[in-house]
Amino acid sequence: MAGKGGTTPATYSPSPATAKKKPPHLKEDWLRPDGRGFHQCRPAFFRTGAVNAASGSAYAEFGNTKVIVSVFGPRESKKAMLYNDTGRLNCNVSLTTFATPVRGQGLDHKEYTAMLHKALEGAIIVESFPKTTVDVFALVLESSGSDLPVIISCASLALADAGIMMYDLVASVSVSCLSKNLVIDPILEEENCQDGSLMIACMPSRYEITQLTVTGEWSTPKINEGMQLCLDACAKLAKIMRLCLKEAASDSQE
Amino acid sequence: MEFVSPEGLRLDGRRPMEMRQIRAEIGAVSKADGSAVFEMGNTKVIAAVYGPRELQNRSQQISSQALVRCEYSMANFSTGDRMRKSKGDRRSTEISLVIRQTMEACILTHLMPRSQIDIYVQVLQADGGTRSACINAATLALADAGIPMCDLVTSCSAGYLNTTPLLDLNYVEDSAGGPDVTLGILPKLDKVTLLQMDSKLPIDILENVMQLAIEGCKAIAKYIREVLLENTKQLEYRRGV
Amino acid sequence: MEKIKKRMGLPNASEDLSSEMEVDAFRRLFPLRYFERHLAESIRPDGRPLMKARETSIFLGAVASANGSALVKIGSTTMLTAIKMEVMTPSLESPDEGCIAIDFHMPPICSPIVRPGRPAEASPVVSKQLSDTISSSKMIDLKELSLVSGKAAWMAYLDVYCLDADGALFDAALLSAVAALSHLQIPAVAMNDDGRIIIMSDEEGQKQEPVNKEKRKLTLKSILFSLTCILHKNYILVDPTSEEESIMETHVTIVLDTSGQLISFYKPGGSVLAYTAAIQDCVAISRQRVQELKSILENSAMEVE
Amino acid sequence: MIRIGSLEAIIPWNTFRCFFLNSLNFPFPTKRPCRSFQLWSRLPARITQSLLLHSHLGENGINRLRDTKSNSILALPLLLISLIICECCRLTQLLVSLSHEPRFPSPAVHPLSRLWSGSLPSHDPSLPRLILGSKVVFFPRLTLISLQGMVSLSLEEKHFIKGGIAQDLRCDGRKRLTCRPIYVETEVIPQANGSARVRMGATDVISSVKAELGKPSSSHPDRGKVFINIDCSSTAEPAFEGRGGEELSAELSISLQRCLLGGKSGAGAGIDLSSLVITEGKLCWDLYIDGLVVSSDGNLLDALGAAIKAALSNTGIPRVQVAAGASSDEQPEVDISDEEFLQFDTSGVPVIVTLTKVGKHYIVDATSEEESQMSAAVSISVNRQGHICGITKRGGAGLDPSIILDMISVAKHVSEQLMNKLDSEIASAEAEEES
Amino acid sequence: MEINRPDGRTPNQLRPLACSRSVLHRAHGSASWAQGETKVLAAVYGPKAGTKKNENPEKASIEVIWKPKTGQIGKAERESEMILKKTLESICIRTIYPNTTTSIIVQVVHDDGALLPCAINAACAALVDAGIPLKHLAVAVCCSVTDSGGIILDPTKHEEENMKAFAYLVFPNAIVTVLPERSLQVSGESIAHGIITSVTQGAMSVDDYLHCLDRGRAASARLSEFLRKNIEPKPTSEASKAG
Repeated sequence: MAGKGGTTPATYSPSPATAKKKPPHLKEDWLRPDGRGFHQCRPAFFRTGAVNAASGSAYAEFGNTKVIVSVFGPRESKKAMLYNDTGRLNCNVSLTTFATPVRGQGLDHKEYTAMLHKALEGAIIVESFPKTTVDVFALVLESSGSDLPVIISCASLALADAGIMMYDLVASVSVSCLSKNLVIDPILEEENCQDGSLMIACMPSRYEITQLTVTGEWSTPKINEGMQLCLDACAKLAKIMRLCLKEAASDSQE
Repeated sequence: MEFVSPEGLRLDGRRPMEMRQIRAEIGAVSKADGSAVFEMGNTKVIAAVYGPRELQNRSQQISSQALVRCEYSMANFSTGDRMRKSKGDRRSTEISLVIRQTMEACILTHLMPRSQIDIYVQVLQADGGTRSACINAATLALADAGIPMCDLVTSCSAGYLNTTPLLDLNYVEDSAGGPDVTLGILPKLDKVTLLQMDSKLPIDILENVMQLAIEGCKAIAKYIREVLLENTKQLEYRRGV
Repeated sequence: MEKIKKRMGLPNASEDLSSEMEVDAFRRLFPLRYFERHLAESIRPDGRPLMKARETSIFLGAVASANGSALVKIGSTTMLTAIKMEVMTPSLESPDEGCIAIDFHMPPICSPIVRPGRPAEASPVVSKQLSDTISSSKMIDLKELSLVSGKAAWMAYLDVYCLDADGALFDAALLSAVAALSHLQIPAVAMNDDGRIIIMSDEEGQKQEPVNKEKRKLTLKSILFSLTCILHKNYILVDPTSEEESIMETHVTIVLDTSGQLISFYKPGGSVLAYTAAIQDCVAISRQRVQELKSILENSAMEVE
Repeated sequence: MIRIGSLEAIIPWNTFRCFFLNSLNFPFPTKRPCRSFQLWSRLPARITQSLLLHSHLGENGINRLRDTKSNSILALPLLLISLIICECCRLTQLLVSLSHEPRFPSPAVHPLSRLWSGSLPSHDPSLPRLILGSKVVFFPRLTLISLQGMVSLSLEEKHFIKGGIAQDLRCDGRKRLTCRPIYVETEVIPQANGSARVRMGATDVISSVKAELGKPSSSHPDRGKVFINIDCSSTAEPAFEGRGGEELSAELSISLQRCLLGGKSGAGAGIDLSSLVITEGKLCWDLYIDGLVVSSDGNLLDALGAAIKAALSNTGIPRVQVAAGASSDEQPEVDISDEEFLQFDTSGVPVIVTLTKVGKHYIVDATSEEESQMSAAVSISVNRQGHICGITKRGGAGLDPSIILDMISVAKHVSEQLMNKLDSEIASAEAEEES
Repeated sequence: MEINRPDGRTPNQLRPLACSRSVLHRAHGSASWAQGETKVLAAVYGPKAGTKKNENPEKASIEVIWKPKTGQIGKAERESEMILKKTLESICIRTIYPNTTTSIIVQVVHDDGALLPCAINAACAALVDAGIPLKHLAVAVCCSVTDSGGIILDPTKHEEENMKAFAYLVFPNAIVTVLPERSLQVSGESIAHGIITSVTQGAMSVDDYLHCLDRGRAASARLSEFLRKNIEPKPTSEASKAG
C-alpha cells in the first residue's frame, strides 16, 4: 500500500445523486436498456489464443462482460491421488477487483467454480488423459450480466484451443424472467431486478443439456418456452464459436 | 452475582451437589461404526467413531499402535448467539486435543497397530460442560464401535462459586469466571486421566472440588454402564439369542 | 554504444532440417549452452538482437467501468490495470491528502506455475516494488486527491492484473500503471447534506457546485519508465522473456523518469556482479527505452482522443 | 491370540479384522470391509464369529454359490473373506462345531434371493432386517462408506444396484418413485427460534432458524434478509473432516438458496420476505437458517429442504414494538416481546424432489450407494401450486431436454405426495410437542 | 559540503558495529549483527535434503524466512525475503550440495534504519558460522542522498525518512578468495567493485548513484575488515565445528 501507512480507512464508492427509479419493466412498453429485442442476444466476440503461457486459452466479450479462460494441461495432478484411469478436471473462476460495480476483493468465486465444473465435465472425454489433470482457470475482467454463461462458453472454446478431447462444444445462455417477459442474455441491470432466471449449458450437436439451473417461480409452459429459447440461442452461439475455431485453425496453417 | 441462593439452590434450581439430567443414546449415526448422543441438561453432543480402519495418510502410520484422531466441531446454532465459526479455530483445536489424549489413554491401541480410529464430536447445543459431555459421548461411541478399551472414561466438571463447590456447571455458572475443574477418570481403575482447571483455587479446596467431580464421574460411569448393558441386551434380543 | 550490435537476420533458415529435433532437444537439455551459442552470434533465440526490446503496445480505456485503465503488451506479457476511485475520510496527520493503493495480482490464468489458492511468489514482490517506485518518485501529488479538507478525499485503488506472464513483469506492470494513471478521469462529485460524496449527474449538474471542479485529472510531474536487463557474462540482454529469466539469473531493473532522474536501480543478487561500466551501459539503454516508451504512450493517448 | 476383554471391550468385525490381518500382515482384499459384516458389528464377539461363519459357510453357503448365479454376486466376496479369516485364525474347528448349532433359521430362503426374484415381504424398508417367523434375519443392507469419501462398490454390487433399478425393485425393496419414510421432530434446539430434525432412512439432518434484528439492504428496503448456511458434520462421513465438507456444504447452501429464495426481485420466494420488515428501510428481521448434516445416506438436499420447511413452520418470531418518535437517521428503539410470537406462513415453502438418473431410469430419494451410480441428478423444487421454484442439476452427463421436461412433470407428481406427507408429519410432531 | 547529522557522526562514519557468532545453540549456525540501534539475529539450519518444487534440484537452494519485529508478514517482508535469498544464493557455492535446502531465519530485533543491509550482514555471518561453503563474503551498506546532493552512510531511521533517496548496496569481499588471482580483476575493475545487490528508493541523478557506489565501496572495506575479524576461527574446537 502506498501513501500513508497504517490501517486503510473504510471507503465507499460515491453513488449518483438521482434517486432509485422503479424497475422499468413494470411499465407497459418498456425497452431493454441497451435497445435489444427481448429475444436478441448481445453480439458475441470470441478469440482463441489470448494467453501464450497456457496450453489453450480464449477471450470472450459479450457487451461489457469480458472473460479470459486459460487451460493448462493435461499435466501432473497436484494432489497425490489414487490411481485413476480417467483424468481429472479442475476449475477455478476468479473476478478482478474492478469487475463488479462495487469494488470487490477479487476472490475466487466458489459458486461459479462449481457450476463451471459441472457444465464442462459431461462434455470432456476424461478417458483421453488418464492420471492427469486439466486445469481450467477463468478470470472475469468485467462483469456485466450473464457472467456464468459467458465463462462456460469461453471455457469450452479454450479447451478446444488446448486440444482437449470433447464430445462437443458447450454453449451456454441464460434468460431472465421480468414480470411477464422472458429476456435472453440479460445484462446486469436486468439481472438485478429479475423475478427468475434460467440458465442452460448444452452441447448443441448432441442436443444434450449439461447444466441447468432455474431460480424463481415458473409454470411449466413458461419453463418450456424458456428452455426452447435458450436451446435455440445455444445452437446459434455454437456456430459462432465454431467459426472462431475455424478461423484460428486456418490462420495457424498459413 | 449470587449463584447459590440462601436456601442452597442454584440458578437452575439444582442443589450444589446435584448434576443436571443426563441422557444417552447409542447409535445415532447409523453409518458410523459406533455412535452416541450424550445430553447433560441442555448440552447435547453427538459422537461418531469410524475405525479401526486403514490409514488415510500412510506417513502417519505407527507400527506399534493405532492412531487415534479426534475432531471437535460446534454447530452454528449450538450457542445462544448465532456465530459463524470456521472449523479448526483455536478453541476447537484445543478441545480436540484434550479429547484425543483422554481417549487414547484408555483405548488398547497396541492391539490395533497400523490402523486409525477417528472420533468426531459434534456439539448440537452448548450450555456449559461441553468438554465433559464430549468425552462421555466419545466413550459410548467407542464402546458401540467395539473398540477395546481398558475402562470407560467418564468426565464431569465442578466449580467453586460463592464459597460453595458446585457440580456440573452450566453456561451461566461457567462464564462467571470462577474456577472450573474438568476431570476425567477411569472409574474401575480409579485413575485420573484428565484434569483441567482455569482461574485460581486454594489447594485444600481443590481437593473438595475434585472429590465432587469424581463423584460426578462415577455417577455418569454408572449410567453409561447401564446404557451399554441395555443396548447389548437389545442386540441380543434382536439376534434371538 | 559499441555493444549494441546491428540487428542480424533470423537464424539461418537453410540449416539442416533433419537436425531440427536435435535443436529442440538441445534447447531443453542444455538451455544455458543453447543460449550462449546464440549470444556468441549476438542474437537471441526469438530473433531479437541483444539490445532490442519486444514490441510494445498500450491501449487506454480497456475497462469501461473503471475511472482509468490501460492494457499493455510487451511481447506476450500482458498487463491490465484499472483504477477505481472511492471516497475515504483522510487521516488526521494528513487531512488534505488522498491515498493510492497499488496492488499487483497474478491470477492463475497468467502462468502455469500459479495455482489457485496460493499467490505466486513474485506477486507480493512486484506489488511492493510498484508501490515503492511510484510513491518514492513523487510522481503524484497526493494533495490533488483531496476533496474536502479533513472530511473527504479520494482513495485510488490501482489494481494491476497480469493476464499473460512472459518475463519483464515489472516493466509491463509499471508501464500499465503509469498509462492508467495518465488516462484517469476523476468524476465530478459534490457533497450532499449527510456529508456523503455523491456523483454529479449531467441533468442536475447545476444544482450543486462540484467540490472538485478543477481537479478532474491528475498532473503527473514526471512519468516513470523502466527496463529490465539480464547480465550474463559480459552480455547485456534487454527485456527478457520468462525463459531467459529462468535460465540466466542476474536481473537488473532500472527505473528512470522523463527528466532523466534515476528512480530505482534494482538488482536483487545474481551471480554476475555489476561493475561501473555495465551500470553505465544499462542506464544508457534505459534512457533510449524511456524515449521509445514515451512516444508509444503519447501515441496511444492521441488515439483515444 | 484373540483377547476378548470385559463386556465393554467387545470385539466386532472391524477390530477383529485388524487383529488378524495385522497378525498375518495380510493385505486385505478390498479397500473397505464388506458390508454384510457391518451388520454384526454391534454384537459381542462370540456371536459375531459364529454368525459370520455360519451364515456364509454353513450348509448353504457354498451351495448357493454354485446353485444360482444371482446369489453368487454377493456370496463370493463374503465367502472369500470368511475363508481368509478361517485360515488365519484357524477356526476351522470352531466353524464345524458352530455350523451345527441351530441358531439361525434355516437359510433355505436367503432374503437376498427373495429380493432378487421380487417377492420381498412388505415391511418397513428402512429397517435393516426382516422378520421371518419369530426369528430375526438380518437383511444384507448395502451400507458402507468407502474410506476416500466416495462409495466405491465392487463391479457386482454396481450391477446389482443398476439391475434392481431397471427392474423397479431397489436394494431396500422400494420402487423407483417411492420415498423412504420420513420422520420429523420439531423444537430440537430450544435456543433457536425454530428448529427441526428430519430423518429419511439413515440420512439425518437438523435445521434451525434464528432471527436477529438487522437493517434492510439499501436496494430492497421493504424486505428482510434470509441467509441459508449448511454445514456437513464430520460425524456423517470422515471425509468431511477439516475442510473436506466445505465443497458439499457450499453446494447445498447455494442449491437451497436457489430453491427457496426465488429470484433476485424476490418474486417466487418460499418465505414472504416483506413480512420480516419492522420499519421500512430501518429495521427488519434477519433470518439465519442453519442446516447440519448429522448422518448422510443420500438425498441430502431433499432432507434439508424438508427440515427447513419444518423448522420454519415451527418458528416463532417475537413481536416487536418500535418506540415512536425516533428521528429519521437514528436506529429506532425497539421493544422485543417475550410472550407474543408471530408464526410464519409456510404453505408457500416449496419441497425439493431430487430425481437421480441411474442407467436409463430415474429414482427419487436415492441412497448414497445409488447416488454413486448416478449419471446425473436434477433437483426440482415445487410449491403447493405446482409451480417450479428452482432447478439444480448435478452430475456431468448430458440430458436430453425432453427427459428434463419429463422429470419436471414426475417431480410435480411426487412433490404432491411428499408435501402432504411432510405436512402431516410436521403436524403430528407439533402435536406431540404440545402434549 | 558539510552535513550535520543528529548523532554527530561525519557523513562517512558508520554507526558502532557489533557482531557475535553462535548465539543460538540449536541452530547449525547463527549470528547477531547490530549497527547502532538496528539489530538483526540470523539463524541457519541445513543443508537438509530435498528442494522445494520450483527450485532447481541440481543446485543447493536457499530459503529465507523473515520474521518482523511485530505484526504479520506482508509484502515488504516477502520482498526482503526475496532479495536476501537471491543475494545469498549468489555468494554460496551452490553446486557442492545439490538438491539440498539451507534455511536462514532472520529475526528483526530492532529497526533503526538500514535494516536490509544489517540483515544481509547478519545472514552472511550466520552462513559462515554454519560452515556453508561460500565463494566470498558479502557486505551490505546503506548510502543516502541528502536534498543538497551530499551522501551520508548508514543512516538511522530518522535520517532515512528525511532523505531524498537512498540505496542499499551489497559488495563482495574476496580478499582471501580461492579463485585464481587473475579472476579478481574484471575488465580492469577489482572484483570488490562489482555490486551483488542494489536496491534504491527515491529519485536521484545517475551521478549521485555512482557517487553512492564509490562511497559504499570505501565503507564496505571497513565493514569487511570488521566482519572478518569477528568470524575468524576462534579456538580450534570452534574451528572444527564450523569447518
